Amino acid sequence: MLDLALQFTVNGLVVGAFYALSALGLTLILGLMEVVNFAHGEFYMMGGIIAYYLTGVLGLDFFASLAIVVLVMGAFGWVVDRLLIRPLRSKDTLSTALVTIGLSIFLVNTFLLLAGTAPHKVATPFPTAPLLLGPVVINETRLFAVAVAAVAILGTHLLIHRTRLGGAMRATFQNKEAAALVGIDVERIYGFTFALGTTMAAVSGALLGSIYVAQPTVGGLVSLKAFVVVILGGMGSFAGAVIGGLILGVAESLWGGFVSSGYQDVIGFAFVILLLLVRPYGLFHIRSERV
Amino acid sequence: MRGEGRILLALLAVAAVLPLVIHDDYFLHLLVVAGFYVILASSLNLIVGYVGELSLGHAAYLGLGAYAAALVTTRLGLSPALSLLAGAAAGGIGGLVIGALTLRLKGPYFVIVTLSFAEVLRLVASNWVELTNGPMGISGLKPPDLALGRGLVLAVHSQAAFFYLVLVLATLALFVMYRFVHSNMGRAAIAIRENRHVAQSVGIDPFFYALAAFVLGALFAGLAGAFYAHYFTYVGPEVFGFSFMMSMLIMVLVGGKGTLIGPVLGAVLVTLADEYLREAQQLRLTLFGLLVIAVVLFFPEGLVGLPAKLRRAAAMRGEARQ
Amino acid sequence: MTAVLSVDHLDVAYGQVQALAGVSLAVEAGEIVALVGANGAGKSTVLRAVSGLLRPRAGRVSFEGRRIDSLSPRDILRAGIAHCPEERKIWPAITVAETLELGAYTRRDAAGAERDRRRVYAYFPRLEERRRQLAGTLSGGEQQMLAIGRALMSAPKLLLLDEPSLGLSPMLVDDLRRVILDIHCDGVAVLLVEQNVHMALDLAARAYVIETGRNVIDGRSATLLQNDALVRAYLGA
Amino acid sequence: MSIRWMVAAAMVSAAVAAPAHADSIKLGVIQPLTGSVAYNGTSFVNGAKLAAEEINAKGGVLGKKVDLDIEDGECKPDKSVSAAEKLIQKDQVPVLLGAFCSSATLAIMPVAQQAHVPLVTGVSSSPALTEKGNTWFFRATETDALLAKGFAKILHDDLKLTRLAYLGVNDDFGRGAVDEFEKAMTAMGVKTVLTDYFEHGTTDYYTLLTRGRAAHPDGIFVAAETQDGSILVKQVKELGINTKVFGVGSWATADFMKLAGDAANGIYAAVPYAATMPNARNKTFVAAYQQHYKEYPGKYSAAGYNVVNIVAEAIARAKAARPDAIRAALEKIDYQGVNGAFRFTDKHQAYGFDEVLVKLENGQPVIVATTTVEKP
Amino acid sequence: MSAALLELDGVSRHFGGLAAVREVSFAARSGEILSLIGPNGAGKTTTFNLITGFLRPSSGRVRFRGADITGLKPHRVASLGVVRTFQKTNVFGGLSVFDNIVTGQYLKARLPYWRTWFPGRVASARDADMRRNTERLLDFLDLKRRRDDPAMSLPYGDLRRLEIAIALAAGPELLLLDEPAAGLNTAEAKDLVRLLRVVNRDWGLSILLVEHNMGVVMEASHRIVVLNFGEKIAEGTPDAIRSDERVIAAYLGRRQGEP
Repeated sequence: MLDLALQFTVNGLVVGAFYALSALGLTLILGLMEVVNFAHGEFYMMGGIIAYYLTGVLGLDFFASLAIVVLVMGAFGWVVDRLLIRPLRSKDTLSTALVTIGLSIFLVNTFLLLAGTAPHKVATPFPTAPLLLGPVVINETRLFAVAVAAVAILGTHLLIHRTRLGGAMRATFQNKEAAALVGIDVERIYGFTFALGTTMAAVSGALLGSIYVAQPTVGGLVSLKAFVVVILGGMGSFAGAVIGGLILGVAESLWGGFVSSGYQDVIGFAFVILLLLVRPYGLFHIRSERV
Repeated sequence: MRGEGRILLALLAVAAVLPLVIHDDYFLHLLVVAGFYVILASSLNLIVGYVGELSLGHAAYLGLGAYAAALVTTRLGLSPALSLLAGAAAGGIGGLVIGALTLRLKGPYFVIVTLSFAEVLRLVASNWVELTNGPMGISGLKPPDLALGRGLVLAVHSQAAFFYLVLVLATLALFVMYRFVHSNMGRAAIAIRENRHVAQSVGIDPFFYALAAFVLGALFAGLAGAFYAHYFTYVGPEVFGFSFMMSMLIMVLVGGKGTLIGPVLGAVLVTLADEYLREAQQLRLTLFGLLVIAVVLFFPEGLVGLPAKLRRAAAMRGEARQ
Repeated sequence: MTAVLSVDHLDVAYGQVQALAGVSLAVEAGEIVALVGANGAGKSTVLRAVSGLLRPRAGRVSFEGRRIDSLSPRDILRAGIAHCPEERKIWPAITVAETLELGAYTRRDAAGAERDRRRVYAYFPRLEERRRQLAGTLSGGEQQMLAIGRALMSAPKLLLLDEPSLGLSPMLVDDLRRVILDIHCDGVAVLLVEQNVHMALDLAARAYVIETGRNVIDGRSATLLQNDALVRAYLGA
Repeated sequence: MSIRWMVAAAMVSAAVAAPAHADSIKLGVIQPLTGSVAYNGTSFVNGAKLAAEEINAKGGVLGKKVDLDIEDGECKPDKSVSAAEKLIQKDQVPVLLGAFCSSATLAIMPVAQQAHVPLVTGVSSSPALTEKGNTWFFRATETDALLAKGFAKILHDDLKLTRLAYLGVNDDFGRGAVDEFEKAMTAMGVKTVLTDYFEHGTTDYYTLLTRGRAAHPDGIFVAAETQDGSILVKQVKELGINTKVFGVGSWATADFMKLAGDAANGIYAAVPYAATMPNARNKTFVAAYQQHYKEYPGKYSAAGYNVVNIVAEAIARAKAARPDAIRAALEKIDYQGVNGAFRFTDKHQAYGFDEVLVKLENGQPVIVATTTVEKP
Repeated sequence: MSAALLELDGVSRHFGGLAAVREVSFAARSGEILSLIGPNGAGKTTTFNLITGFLRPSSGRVRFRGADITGLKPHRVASLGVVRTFQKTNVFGGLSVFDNIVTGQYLKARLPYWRTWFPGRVASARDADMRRNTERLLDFLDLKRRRDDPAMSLPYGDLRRLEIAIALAAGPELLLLDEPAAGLNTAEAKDLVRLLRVVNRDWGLSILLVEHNMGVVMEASHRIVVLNFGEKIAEGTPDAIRSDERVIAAYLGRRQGEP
């Protein structure tokens, strides 16, 4: 029983790390920019499909492909922000949510046309043999993937907290006018943040595409889980997103393990509902209450 | 009677004679589907258009209504006429509970929590096999024949009969909404959308009226769900799915939110466009996505706002010339 | 001496609302000029138009002989005008030290920025003590110091100060007065918007009084203080 | 009072539903071409297109070309009904082929019945479909019960199974397959140690499989399609679970084996069709399919191919492309398909065709056992 | 001048550690125009929010006609007859001027909810009443020309009058106006003073006014309460306030060297 609980916890932590990774981009776009981005899962999907073409069809090395995904999707994110999000910057949640719903429909179906309906697998750079750690089974692929996820999360964290650009991002989202007054080009920061969020989603899609599958229709579920993680983590908090991801992963794993798999997906939504009923602004969110 | 009411009456008159001149069952089928979406989109519009909150959980009430209708007819053997009522009631109660819990949330939180409720219900529908038959769904629903008295049965079997049924339901829904919107209650709901603070300062309770509109919207979504169940004769967990949500949202948006006519036009046009775009085969959903983007960016007021937009543009040109 | 900043017949509107109608003023190099007037008269709007946060509808703004009224805030900052906005607008979750770093965002000379940082810490020793604290945890007075320090980090030739004494206790106002004089002594011109008229007129050599978006009086501070029109502008006739 | 004239109008329009173009016979196809099962729907359509092409190359049916009228039903009941209405009313097809998901098929069955147009599915496997008493509906494929009945004994005897864990995708197909196999295996004394379902699109099965492992089964039964199934069997290997894995779904396909990689080796699949089936008819089909699509046909490609051929043969036998005539001919059909013969029972369930148990080895589905579906 | 209509009794409000309003007590009498003045950040708008329920006091009580209304929700406060306007102009932007004023009469137009769907004669009579009342207000506030324009297209001066029209439409007993003269030119400000006087004298409304335009304050008010740093520093007639040293110091700042 204890062994089992341990195995479930480890499974949950691994999956939680993946949830956190795939939600990081949304933390930026939803949490900081307050764009309810329904195309998040499609950005993830695009990362996977592009990586599949690069590794599976063109035979490129996985990490070289990852670099190309970063460049391509960064540029794509920038363009999306410039054309679709920027004109709606001063509008309400509704408009940007709708435009991303449109984008999501467009991307799924365009990729169904371009890449076909079949699931694909991104060539994995890691060995897949099982690995025993005491009573717990894990395998190298997952350890590597968790390591890459950790590096990506840490890297982005450092980018945001240790670089001049990151400082400009934080300044912009904490007070736009003051940011403009110290010479930060606010629009460029918005564009960059959106591009970074897009890239993060795509990178996680490429990485997880090597573990699961890459397919034009995977986005919807990814978006939903990412929304859950970002809300649990408290909108815009990086550490929160990681904790939110891990909580979700472990809770799902324990519930699925000891109760029933059928309702496993309910957990996240139930958490979100309960959390927001008790704390309407999320777990790690601090907000002043001035009118 | 205001302009909006007159246009709706005219549309009703046109719709009422359609089956007399059109004998194409396929086209009638599309009109029935459009009628279903008229009810659904109008009900969503009460929340999105009049209260001004983006509820992405509206499929929850559609689903509750559909399952309620399916269950009371197949399990309890109630008459289909009663199942329409049961569907509306289920939707309304769902709206009351979910609205009471979510309406104090703002912005992205409200959006995602309402969506979460619909997802939870979808998962319950597909896992509570004993009640809902799980993913296999409930099939073989009977047409909603209306017993008018001893031996007097209004049979609803043909497309035309279904069309008249949906026309009656849609008329009822729009009448109730029309009265609501053009009453003190509706004005209060609109006031909240336009300026919450001023609304409060003239004595309007924002929570109460947001909830009232929410429940009314959910009730008609439930009614639409019950109609759906009887028309398509099959109800499965997909009635809680996001694709219905997207369809009705797009209709509200394309037609013009915050007006009664907008969602009606939107529902009819989008239903027909979706169907006639079949010719474009797989490209159609790609085009659909682009259409949504274009509407948000270039026609935020939808089709209904188009004449005003054109007038403004003409006025601008006129000014420029002077 | 010639004016470094000159504002000529500035018109600004917020949508339909005309906020400024033909406001003119000038600041000479190294000079402190006060801009006073009742609330809602448009003082902050003048500063926002100068620093590029608002686009004027008509009129012109020149700095060191160059027209700047269509430049971005970033370019105006680079030209040498820093704006310390009303209500401080600090970044609550960024540390004091980092806020100052960001103040030097457009600068490329690390040595100069370092020098300016030391200068800011010299003006405000409290900030150095609290350099690792998040700005949101500072007291109101410290936040005001931080906001001024941030503006100084771009090594401006002209500092636009908007209501720096707002919400400060009398003791802090005295400190603030001294710092503004120090900044002035270091050769920075200051355009000061203040509701504390005495402080403003004590500091400034010259002052402009505006009322409902229009210039009403201007002149040397010493004479203005004797002017009944000034009291009227504040307390009504 | 019934709205009699309306019913009459409906009947008139149904009666005049005759082929619109004299030079071709239209077959209405409803499959999911978008959405998450589009992959399988596309396979079906590929098989169907190949069949139509071959028929037309041989001069068509009744001297007319066969023309597939393909609509996207998205696997959704409402969209499938719209597609059916369009095909029947607007295009006036005399017969419908579809749909994929049982829920969509359930929704269009009454439409076909009311319009008096035969509906032939080559995919939907829910046993309930043929129990509805719908005389216009035909199923030209196995049901889960038939598959279970055919292979339970072989599995039990050959694999020496005693304790089984059943994992199924949470939809009509997965639940139906798990139910039927569990029933059949239990009847032979096999103990059920775990039954559980997962949502379509699940990516991580570690928790489910950990539970499976903890129940100490000597065999794991899986009901899932390509995407879910390939990830699942891969994770079985990753977790170091060495029990035998077998299941149902489109597993005997190149795609499945490619996605699952090494993990596919040694897995058993009970399928109504595998490209390695040895009969001559199949060899020609596989060759033609490979030439067209550069891949091996799978279960759904074969289903599409079969159904078009069955319907074409019915039309040829009926000597008319009229719905009622086609229905009558279908009831008496005896079609030799790529996987054996197809005949229909009184309830319009197909029988007489072969089913195979394959073992996946090095990217090939090796046939372990073959059984013919008896008349139930 | 009669009894106290609105009483604040030791009302405080803290934000974090900061006291925005500290132990403020004053009373507005029935039938008077009372002004609340003070430099920026003195806590005037916060006081408004505390009275009207948009903020809950940290301590202290607010009473209206003797009844405790501390912490009531804004719409409940409004339904008792305390109606406010906002500092930054607030109207129902998307509605026409006419509909803005109709909406303002929400409280008067209330009927049992079932009447929404079965309006009958009662509702149409009520509707006709409201329309008449609306036309009257349009006339009174010189907005007739703008009757059917959307509120957001109005010029500033009209907008500020519309805001007051909405508040008047709500039928208040006590009207709270937050900087109604901000952004008005001299002539418009004079009109405003006239308007306030008419409303006060002829309609019998009591008014609590927050205003920076001292011309308006001095001319319109019967009495004035002065806040500084969240505390009340003076209370009295306009003449008394004008010559109060503490008030002058608060407004103009202390001279150097003064205590």
